[in-house]
Amino acid sequence: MLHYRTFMIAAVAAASLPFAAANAQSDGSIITLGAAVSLTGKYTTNGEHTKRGYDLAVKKINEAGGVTVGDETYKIEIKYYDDESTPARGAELAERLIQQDGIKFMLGPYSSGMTKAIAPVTEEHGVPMVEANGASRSLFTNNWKYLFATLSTSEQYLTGAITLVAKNADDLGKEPEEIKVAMAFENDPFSQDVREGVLDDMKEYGMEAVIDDQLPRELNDMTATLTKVKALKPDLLIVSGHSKGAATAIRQINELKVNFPVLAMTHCDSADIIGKFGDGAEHTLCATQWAPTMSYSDELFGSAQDFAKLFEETYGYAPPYQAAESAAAVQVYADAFERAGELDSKKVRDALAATDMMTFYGPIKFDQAGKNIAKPMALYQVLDGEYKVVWPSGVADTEAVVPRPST
Amino acid sequence: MLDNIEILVQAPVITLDLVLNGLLLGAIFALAAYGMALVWGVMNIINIAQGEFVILGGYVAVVMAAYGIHPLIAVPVAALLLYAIGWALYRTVIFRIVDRDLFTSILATFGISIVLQQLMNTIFGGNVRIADAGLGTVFLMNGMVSLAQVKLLAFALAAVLGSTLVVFLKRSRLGQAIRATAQHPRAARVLGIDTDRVYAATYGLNAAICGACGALVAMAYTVHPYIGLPYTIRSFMIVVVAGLGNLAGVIAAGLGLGAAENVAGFVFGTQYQLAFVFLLLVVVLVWRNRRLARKRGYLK
Amino acid sequence: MNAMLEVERVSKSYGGVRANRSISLSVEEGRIVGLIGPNGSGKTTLFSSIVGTHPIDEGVIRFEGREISHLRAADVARLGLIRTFQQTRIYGRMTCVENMLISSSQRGSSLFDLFRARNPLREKRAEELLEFVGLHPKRHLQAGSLSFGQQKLLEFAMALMNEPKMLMLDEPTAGINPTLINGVIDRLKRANEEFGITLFVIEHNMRVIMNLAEYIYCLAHGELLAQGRPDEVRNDQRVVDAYLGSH
Amino acid sequence: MSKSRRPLLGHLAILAIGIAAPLVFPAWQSQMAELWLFIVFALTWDLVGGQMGYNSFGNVVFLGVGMYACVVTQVGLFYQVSAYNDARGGGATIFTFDPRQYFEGLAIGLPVGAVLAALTAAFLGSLVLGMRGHYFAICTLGLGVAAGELANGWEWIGAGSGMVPPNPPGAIGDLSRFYYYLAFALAIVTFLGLRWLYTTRFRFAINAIRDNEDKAEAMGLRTTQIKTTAWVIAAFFLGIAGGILGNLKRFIDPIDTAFAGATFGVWMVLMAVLGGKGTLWGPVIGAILFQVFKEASWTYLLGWQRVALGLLIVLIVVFFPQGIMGFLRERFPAWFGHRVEGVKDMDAVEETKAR
Repeated sequence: MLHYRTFMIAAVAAASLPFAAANAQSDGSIITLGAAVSLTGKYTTNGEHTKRGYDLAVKKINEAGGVTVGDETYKIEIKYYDDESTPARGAELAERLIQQDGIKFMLGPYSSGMTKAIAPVTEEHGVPMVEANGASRSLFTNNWKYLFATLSTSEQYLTGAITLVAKNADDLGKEPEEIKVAMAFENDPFSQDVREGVLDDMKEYGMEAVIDDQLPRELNDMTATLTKVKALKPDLLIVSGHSKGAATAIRQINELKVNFPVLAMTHCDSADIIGKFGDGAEHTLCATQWAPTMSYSDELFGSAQDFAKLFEETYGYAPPYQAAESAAAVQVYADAFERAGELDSKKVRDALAATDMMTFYGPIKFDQAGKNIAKPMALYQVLDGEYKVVWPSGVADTEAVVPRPST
Repeated sequence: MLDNIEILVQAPVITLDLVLNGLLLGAIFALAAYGMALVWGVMNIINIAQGEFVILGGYVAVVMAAYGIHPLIAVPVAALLLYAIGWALYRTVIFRIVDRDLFTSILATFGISIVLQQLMNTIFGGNVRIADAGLGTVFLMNGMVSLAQVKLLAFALAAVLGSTLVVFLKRSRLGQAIRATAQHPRAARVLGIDTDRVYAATYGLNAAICGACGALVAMAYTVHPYIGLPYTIRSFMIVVVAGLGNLAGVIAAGLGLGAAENVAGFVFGTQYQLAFVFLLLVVVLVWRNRRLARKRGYLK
Repeated sequence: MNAMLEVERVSKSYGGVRANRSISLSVEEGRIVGLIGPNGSGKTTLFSSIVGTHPIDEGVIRFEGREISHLRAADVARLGLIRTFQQTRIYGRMTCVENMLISSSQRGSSLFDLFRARNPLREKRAEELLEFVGLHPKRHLQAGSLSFGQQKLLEFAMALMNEPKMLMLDEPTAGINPTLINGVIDRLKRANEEFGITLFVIEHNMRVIMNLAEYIYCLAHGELLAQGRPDEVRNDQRVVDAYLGSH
Repeated sequence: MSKSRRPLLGHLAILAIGIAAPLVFPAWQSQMAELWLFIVFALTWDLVGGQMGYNSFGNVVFLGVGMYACVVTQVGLFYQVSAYNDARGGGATIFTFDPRQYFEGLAIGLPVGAVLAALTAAFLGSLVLGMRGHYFAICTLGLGVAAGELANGWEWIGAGSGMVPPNPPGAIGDLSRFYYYLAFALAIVTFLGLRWLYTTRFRFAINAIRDNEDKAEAMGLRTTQIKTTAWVIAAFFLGIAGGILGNLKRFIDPIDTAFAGATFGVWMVLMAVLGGKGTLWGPVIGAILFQVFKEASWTYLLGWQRVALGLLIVLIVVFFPQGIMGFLRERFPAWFGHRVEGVKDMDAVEETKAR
């Protein structure tokens, strides 16, 4: 009997499949955006931040009456798929959104790898994609016309850290060119691009890389790298490996009591290093796209602080920058729709290219390649159990403590 | 690579540091591997969901820590909970594949592992979690060798658990039944042993070992719904090297693997650490096969 | 001079157990030679040593004057020395005809030959041999569904299909319905006479081996105990003791 | 209708459907292209796993080797591969391929991928195919993961940052349709190739190895050589499939796309088992059902699709291990040419023969 049942289920599934490709596109007064984000797999956490950012902006925009395109007002909706954190799946789902669900406007996925997989598809179909989480530089060297990013690209992530260390080289008792840097980057598209950027910045000051380790994706132990740090005594250790890398690094640095003057990393807030490690996270420098203390604001959300409050009320935790930049991506679309005056992919693309707006997340203006050149990257430092913006000086809350006081 | 070796040669104390830290991690692998060897040996099942059991145990510690309970208490709690889960899994799925070939068990437990990953992701979220045991660090050799107390504790607990298990299997009625079933299921059945119950207990016991192991992992390392695989794979590797029913071998292989892996990560770079483990697995198997193969040459 | 198979001082031990101790014997071309001995006397081990299933510790094995002590099983078989197994081994999920078709001689053939088109001669031969052992009506059944006796016959037919120069049979009548044993003996003799295949037979059933073999070797405790014509061996006191002692 | 013509008509119908499908359902063509590749995966896996009884979890190695070899060739013919892959970090150079270069690269790249995958199989086969049973399965599992990790560390092919296949020139038009037909053609060729292979004695040889390897050896079959050959054949087709898949996916991640043991690697096993191991049509049917299930679960069970997949694996393996074809063969042996003759008169025959 069971065999028949299996067979029947399969047959029913097969029969019903074509109907899935139903009409999703703007019927009545709804604009549907499409997004494949990571709801499962290793990027789940950040995929969720991304999705919540999108959702919050959509909710806010709809509450404020939607977007006016031409003479009509539209509500916004988002059609999601789960890319399972694998690029192979991402490309497939993009195709699906565009071809089967008739999506004409795409939002980005989480992570550079996934964006890399999806961008060629949207480009081929001439569907604009505004993405908020693909920072890899190589996304913007392909002459792509339909890709726009609200975030600063990866090579800028840790520029602040290198600059600060160079500036404070005196306190380390060295010249900038004598500074020794240890690097541990996860072996994935995003972190490897951050590494490229760091190498460029280091070259500028003539710093030397004494360790250049690549962390495996199934990371659970970085003793080998930290032992090297102990042996070679670098002045600066840089770690980048999404949330998992950040958490593992801080945990083991503290456990092994590895001492070195400066620690810089990415994904501090999405890994919640302060909540997890308390004092152990103190003085860590963290790359961030955005911070609630920044002085940006817009009409929809109000100030950055207001956004942070709203987000926390809605989801129960402070927004990591991944959520903020994602919310901004939806705002960019809303703005472009209104300026385009009609829902034509080509027209909207041109409107997107001409974007020049201020949001709670910061100014947004795309260059030829589609990356946001108006907003600088920033750097947090964990000081007294709080994230304080310490760089660039224009938006800084306070002075950085570099090197960290030896204990 | 060469400069890395140079560092090791110039400062042997670093090698010591690497090896000791590797041994501590290896003890945890050995514990999980022991469970795998038990299930493999007694039931002829390769349990790919091993790593997921470990991570589940880790989440028990994480959740308890979140409620302010010291994660050490989580070790027995996780073991008990996981025993129940293992037992339930046996009663629903595993009992149907006990007498089938290993390939079936690999595929079926792989399916289970996917389901468990996903459920953990849904229940606990995709974030990296830890359980803080609030312990310090021990320094040796002028601070050149540093060992986290929590890892030492994990090591000690792993040792205690391991030896308890051995005593349990030797002395207790259930343990004797398990050993009898492993040696000859049909004979055991004839002698009045309810092999079905023995299997259920064995599978539950394995899950319990993994659960305790996971609580230690959460204290000493990190947990994440999708990070079970490394534990499965290393358990596997250890069992293959050590052979079934050879506790001393499992411990030696576990500790050795932990240490070798750490040194390899240092020398070749961490990006090749996992590749090293797997290639080692392949090399060990090929070498074993060569050794077993007859020495007769091919006809020219 | 016309010894087809020569075994010289062959020893083999498993773990600590010495299964064969310095055994020497020879099988002459065209003959039917028996190998007897109580259980555990090392008969099957010797067979396995000869056909190359496992390495021998000492000694030399020659087939048609050529040393084969270090050849692998497949290569020994390709020289025309084929064995059957005590617990029959056939390809259970293939049909009888398929079992036969893949059993044809590999002598001098290469991998490439496996991809050649069908060979009507081979198919005809397979049918003939199935007819010969009486399995022709069952030729399209899965071999695994045959009874034990039928599987033994199939295995015998497969061995003949291989056109061996010498066939080593491990207890060809064990487990066979006593009423069918005479048929088996008859076919073995015909294989020897009509196809000119030298036979080397392990047999437990004394009646069968006395009836069949022209010369008999007897093993006990891994050593060669006695040899000679059937009546000589039957009357050898050592052989009688060995058999009685084993009970 | 005569008996010999029926299959021919059936095949023509499949051919017609295959050709017309992307024109009728253009929205589905990339999933259908993937389906054809899945059929290749399942068929080639079954050659070794089903027909020969060597359950491999490492066939994904050949997929990855084929994929990288093809794409590296496509790039390497016209540019420096290292420069191309370095540029991911943002170089000034923009790498473009005109249509002639693009197709030339592909025409050379696919065979190169196939040959390299086959060579890899020959080398690995000589190492690991001496192992029997589950040690082989375990060892191939290790090989699959190790290959992914090595690719993940190898700078020249882009390491963990992955590698982007050449961007097709805009003039080509609908790229996924092109790859659909390529995948379709590969599936047909693989199917026909294996169908021919299974008419030769080679099929008996690998079946014999599955049923009793010691016996096969004792009968003079050089089993290691035969096993390696079977693996090489599987790898050859898988290598081409890899090249197509890489270009279809447009971004090669070493672990998630190329050496994706946890997805493609397991799926190929699953599809073959679902359809019925050791049959020609089983893997095809299994692949179709699996792809339909996979796509449907992504639509209707969003966020739970992996749970569904895991449960599907357990259900198939536990309750339906003989697969669809196996089930049908049990129920309707006559369809498969297994003649069952009257058992009663068989015994009579035996008696007369014996007398």
